[in-house]
Amino acid sequence: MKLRLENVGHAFLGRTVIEGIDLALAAGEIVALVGPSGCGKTTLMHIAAGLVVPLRGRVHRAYRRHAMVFQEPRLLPWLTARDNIAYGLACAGTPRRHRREIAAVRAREVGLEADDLDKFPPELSGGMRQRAAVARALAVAPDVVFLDEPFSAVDAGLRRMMQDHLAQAAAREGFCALFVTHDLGEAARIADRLVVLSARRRGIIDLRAIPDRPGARDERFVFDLVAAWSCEEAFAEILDGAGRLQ
Amino acid sequence: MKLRLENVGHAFLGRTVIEGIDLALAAGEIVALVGPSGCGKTTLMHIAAGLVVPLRGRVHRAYRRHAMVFQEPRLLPWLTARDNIAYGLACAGTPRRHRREIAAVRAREVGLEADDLDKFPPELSGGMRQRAAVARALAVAPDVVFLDEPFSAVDAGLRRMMQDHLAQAAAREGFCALFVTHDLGEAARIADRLVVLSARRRGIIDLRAIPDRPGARDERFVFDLVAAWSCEEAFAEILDGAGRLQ
Amino acid sequence: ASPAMTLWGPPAAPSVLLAQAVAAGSIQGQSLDFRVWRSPDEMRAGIAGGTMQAVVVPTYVAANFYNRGAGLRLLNVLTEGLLYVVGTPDAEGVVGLAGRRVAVPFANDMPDLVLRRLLAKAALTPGRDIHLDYVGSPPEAVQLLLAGRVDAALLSEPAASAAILRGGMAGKELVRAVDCRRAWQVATGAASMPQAGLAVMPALADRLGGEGLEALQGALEAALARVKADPAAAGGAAATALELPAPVVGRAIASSNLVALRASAAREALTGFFAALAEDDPRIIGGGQPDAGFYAL
Amino acid sequence: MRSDAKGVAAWFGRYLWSAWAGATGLLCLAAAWQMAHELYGAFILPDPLTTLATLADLATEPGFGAAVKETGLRALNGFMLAAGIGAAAGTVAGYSFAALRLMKPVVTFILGVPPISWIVLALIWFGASGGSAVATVVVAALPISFAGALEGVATRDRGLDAMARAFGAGPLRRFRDVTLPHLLSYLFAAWTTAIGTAWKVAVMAELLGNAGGVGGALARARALFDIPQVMALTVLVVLCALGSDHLVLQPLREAAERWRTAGQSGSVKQPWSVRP
Amino acid sequence: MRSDAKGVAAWFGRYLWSAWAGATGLLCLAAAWQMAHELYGAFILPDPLTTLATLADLATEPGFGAAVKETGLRALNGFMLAAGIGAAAGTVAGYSFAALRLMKPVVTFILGVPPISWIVLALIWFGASGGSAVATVVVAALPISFAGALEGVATRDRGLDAMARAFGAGPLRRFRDVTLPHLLSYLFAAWTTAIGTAWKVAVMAELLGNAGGVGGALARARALFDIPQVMALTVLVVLCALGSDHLVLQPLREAAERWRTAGQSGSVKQPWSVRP
Ligand SMILES: Nc1ncnc2c1ncn2[C@@H]1O[C@H](COP(=O)(O)OP(=O)(O)OP(=O)(O)O)[C@@H](O)[C@H]1O
Ligand SMILES: Nc1ncnc2c1ncn2[C@@H]1O[C@H](COP(=O)(O)OP(=O)(O)OP(=O)(O)O)[C@@H](O)[C@H]1O
Ligand SMILES: [Mg+2]
Ligand SMILES: [Mg+2]
Repeated sequence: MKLRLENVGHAFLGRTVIEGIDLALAAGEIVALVGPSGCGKTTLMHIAAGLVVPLRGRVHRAYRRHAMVFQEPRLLPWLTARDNIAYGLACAGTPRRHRREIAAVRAREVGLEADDLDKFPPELSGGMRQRAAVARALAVAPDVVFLDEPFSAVDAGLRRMMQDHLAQAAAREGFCALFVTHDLGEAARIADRLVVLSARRRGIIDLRAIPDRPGARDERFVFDLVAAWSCEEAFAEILDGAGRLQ
Repeated sequence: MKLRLENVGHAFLGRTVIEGIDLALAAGEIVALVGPSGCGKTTLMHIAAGLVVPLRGRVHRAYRRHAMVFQEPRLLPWLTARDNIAYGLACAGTPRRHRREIAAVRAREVGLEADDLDKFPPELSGGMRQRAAVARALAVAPDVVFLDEPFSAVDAGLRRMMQDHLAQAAAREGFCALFVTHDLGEAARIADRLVVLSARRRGIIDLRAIPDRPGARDERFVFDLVAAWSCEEAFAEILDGAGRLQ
Repeated sequence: ASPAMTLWGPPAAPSVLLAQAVAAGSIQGQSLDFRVWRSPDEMRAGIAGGTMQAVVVPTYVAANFYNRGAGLRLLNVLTEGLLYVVGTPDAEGVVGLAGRRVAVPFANDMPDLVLRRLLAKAALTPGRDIHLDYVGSPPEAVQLLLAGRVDAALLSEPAASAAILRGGMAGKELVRAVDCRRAWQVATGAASMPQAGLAVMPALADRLGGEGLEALQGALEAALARVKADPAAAGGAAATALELPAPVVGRAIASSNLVALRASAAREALTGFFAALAEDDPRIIGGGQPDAGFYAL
Repeated sequence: MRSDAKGVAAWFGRYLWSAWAGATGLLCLAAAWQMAHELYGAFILPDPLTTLATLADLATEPGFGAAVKETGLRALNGFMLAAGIGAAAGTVAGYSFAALRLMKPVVTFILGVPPISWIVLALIWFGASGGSAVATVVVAALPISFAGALEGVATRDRGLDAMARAFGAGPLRRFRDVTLPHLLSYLFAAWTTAIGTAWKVAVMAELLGNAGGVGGALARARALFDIPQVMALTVLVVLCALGSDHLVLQPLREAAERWRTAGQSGSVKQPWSVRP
Repeated sequence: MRSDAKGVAAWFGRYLWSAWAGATGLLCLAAAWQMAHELYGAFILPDPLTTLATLADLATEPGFGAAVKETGLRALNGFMLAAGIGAAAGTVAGYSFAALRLMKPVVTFILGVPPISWIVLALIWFGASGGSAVATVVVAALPISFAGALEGVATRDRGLDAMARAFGAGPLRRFRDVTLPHLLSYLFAAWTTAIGTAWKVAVMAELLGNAGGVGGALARARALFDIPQVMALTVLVVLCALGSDHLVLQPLREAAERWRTAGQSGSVKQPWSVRP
């Protein structure tokens, strides 16, 4: 197990958000985290990445390096896209020349063109910023990567490419990924396992393996799987908007 | 026509982004704007809203008030969620007490709970921030509303509710909406008309009405429509990721 | 050879004597050097820090330091009054200042203390019968005077001479409206106004011994004679140190009442002067009359 | 803005703690002072205790309160004028390039002219009284406030500005709602310096112009070489500067910047809190 | 960072333009000065042209360059010490609550103590030479720099900080990459004021401490009641202050803050550009 959360719980300003979370990530595994907005997915991910110290429970890490795509792009406004993508590498001590080369390669992988690389973040489109953030995370060749809704602002075509890229890279390079998404289809396409969080019950209400290898599933399969999930109790909270509006 | 763009074109730092755009919005109409990431959707919307002065062409506006949901939430960090939602009203001169009431109502419509309203933006989850931005825009009872990927960070259930809410409100209150999305299904569900932008051709390559009334279309219809679009040339750029990666 | 012994002087006329003495030679085989201190702070720092071993200061300051235990002792008196109220010709004497504006540099310093005593004796109340404009330094007082913003300015030599000269160049006639020494004599009945003198620190006094101090006094007396004999040359010798044109310094000597009186010889005059100054506030001389130890020679 | 009883209590607790912690700094300072005293002797630097005793004596003298009040009024008037004019001019300059070009040299001029060059003009304009003390304070503090406001406005968040524009907010409202809260942190940085400067400069101006107040007392003590009294008055000025910063500016800043601490509870370890 | 020939040319053009526009402000100032001159006469205020002529005369005198250089070295040394120490201490205080509590009173102390109270100590420590002028500059400029750095660090973007942490950046790297670029705008606001102050204070300290340089020349001119020369030297000081701000600080600031202008081309109208 690369990463193991043990009975983790957290509260903000006295209000409990998550409780009794147990979760483990094995090498090469992609775990999707789904749940209604505001249920604590981001919080859980920050705890797993060590950015938030949980009030209860422990986090065990057995890897060298992790990387993260935040829900917002969080690019440094004073660096160009190229330097932003290379930032993780800079933190890891890669020499300047080498990291610029890697950055250019990673940028191509997420569909950024050569002349976008010299732009500063405010000069990039929203989707480009998000893609730069993904490129930054994958550039460091992490052992574990945390992705918080990484493809929410990119168009369908690129999104599919990037999903496949992630699944292939995970299989090839053996890193594991914890990724948050609101798109059940996305989860069904590329995750090995699915974790469903509940806002009402403040914890994991479902944890299942998805059959077949990620990236090898066809459209039909994904559609049917999502359709099947729609009828299940575990997904009711996510799919039922009306129940949450007064 | 509430809003009319006439032969609009724009370039950033000498690089043309869009060219020769003609577009008109009628009262009560919802127009979806789709296109690959970085093709100039946000730019076009900012031009329409008067935030960017286009290099070429003119924008005619024939309405009293508009509102906008930006691609990022753009909440004021020094105001609570409540005051942020009420901010548009404050700009319109609504008295304090009254606007707090409206804000509470609008917050409920987007699934924000009473105790979320006293939180500052960094204390909200990503989806909550986006919903607050939507609530802020709808609170001012605008004649035209611009929405830039307004539902990208909310879960499936809430997204459906908010889509329906938008469609109903547009029909009921007679406002028109220009909204950007990467989700063709979303466009197929609630738009009256669809505008497809191309990055390669730097302009509108397709503009079509969607049959039936928005909000009244069922799942099956939407699915089939999107499936049909997938085979068309106009959507190739959006749906084909591979073509854009070297 | 041992390093030169430095005599420190104020930016005023008594420094002419020091410059002369330095030019003349040495004491006990030790060469002499002369420098000017610019502000009371510099002087206090020099005395407290031990860098100024022989320094010309206002006599009441020496008494104050002595009484506060700084060890400073007065060797002699070098001037018997170099303060003047310079103004337009129509004012005469202290009472003539009634109803006028007078610029006074250095609030609470020697000039201010003297003027206020004089005004008190003449029954003039500042603020009511006469308007005192306090300014930061003599040049400001002169600037205001020349611009016609005040009617008179309280100045010491050589600033008074310089102001009169400058006024002449600008076509403005200025005179010494009040000779403070004369006015002091009239007001207090004292024979003189021992304003400043050379004071020495214990370390130097011990090193020189009685003989050395005598020699120093002798050098100053000799210097005084030469200054009196040829004021113009003396002015030239001190001009660079005082940063004033030589003619100005030369002219100022005549009205500076330079002397070289042993402190013990002037003791009576000094105690009288101290008593008058400290009438209102004994803290001016450090709480009371200094004892006999104060008079070094 | 959130403001419930619990919040107020927490704020007060933090405030007391910070006062207590602040005392540490002051005591270190006092220790250094005592050391210097022992090195240089009482004539240069009286020891802290003597100084405090002298200050206590002074405080009982008649007219002491009036002098402090007089100086305080001058310092605060000067500060408020400088803070107000400087912030206003800096803001205008931050928005308008043309205004910046017109004002910047004027402010550098105000900043760079040595006091002795304009002291005579100040004497003519304001007389050797309180007016010139206030003017001196304004001259000293205005450029600080100006530079802060200028930089604050220049670095405002254009995205939020565009948002407000999209909602029809006029320039004034945009300034108030978008720029000002951001600007405040620059202004408080400037004002913290300016208020200390104000006290010091007011006292110096009084001292040179013999215009009463604490400066007048200081001038007198200095002329008499009454060093303990000089030190006592110095301590008084520093205490006043500390006081107006900590009792006036910092609470205002706390109140205006409370939003900055929002959302930091989990990730930032606060030094006075113990992990539960 | 982008830096191609076109960018450099654009920058230089902007720079020339700004110098030209800046002259407007200076000329307005000169007009006001001329008016005051006509009101008060040459004894209080010589006219600008006479002053400039006097300055030109002065500049040809031997020893003039040396004096300016001497003062300049003192001002710049003092400024750099103050900017360095102040920024470093302010940064530490911004990160650490404990350091803040220890340092803040010390800085307020440095800020609030009237010069006459410590000038004697400074004279003893540094002698009546350049040292005490530098010390005076440091004392005047350090608190400004400190307050700026403190506020800059306190308002850093915690989100970006967390990002860097997630990528394994250590505290030093986080400071350099995340906090510093944000901090710089606060520091430049502070330093703009500090460098002007440095020149002024250096001259005043030389004047009072009898330590040569421009201050010494000013003292001599004043003692001779040579008001045009006093004004000429004043103008010189102001020009030096303007020069070190515009030729040293502003170009640095431009270079460091170039990213701030990114993405503004469409929405902000730049006053010197004409819509194509
Ligand atoms: N302020 C700016 N300065 C320079 N270039 C810009 C600026 N804003 C946008 N661009 C460029 O214009 C192009 C279009 O950007 P825009 O934000 O309109 O794309 P978009 O269609 O909204 O994309 P997305 O779906 O990713 O949000 C991009 O290439 C972007 O880099
Ligand atoms: N720093 C914080 N301070 C206080 N409350 C917080 C903070 N961060 C999150 N919360 C609260 O914790 C809850 C969970 O937030 P979180 O961001 O983890 O949700 P999420 O599952 O990521 O939602 P979304 O899908 O909308 O991003 C929310 O109610 C939010 O208001
Ligand atoms: Mg989230
Ligand atoms: Mg966009």
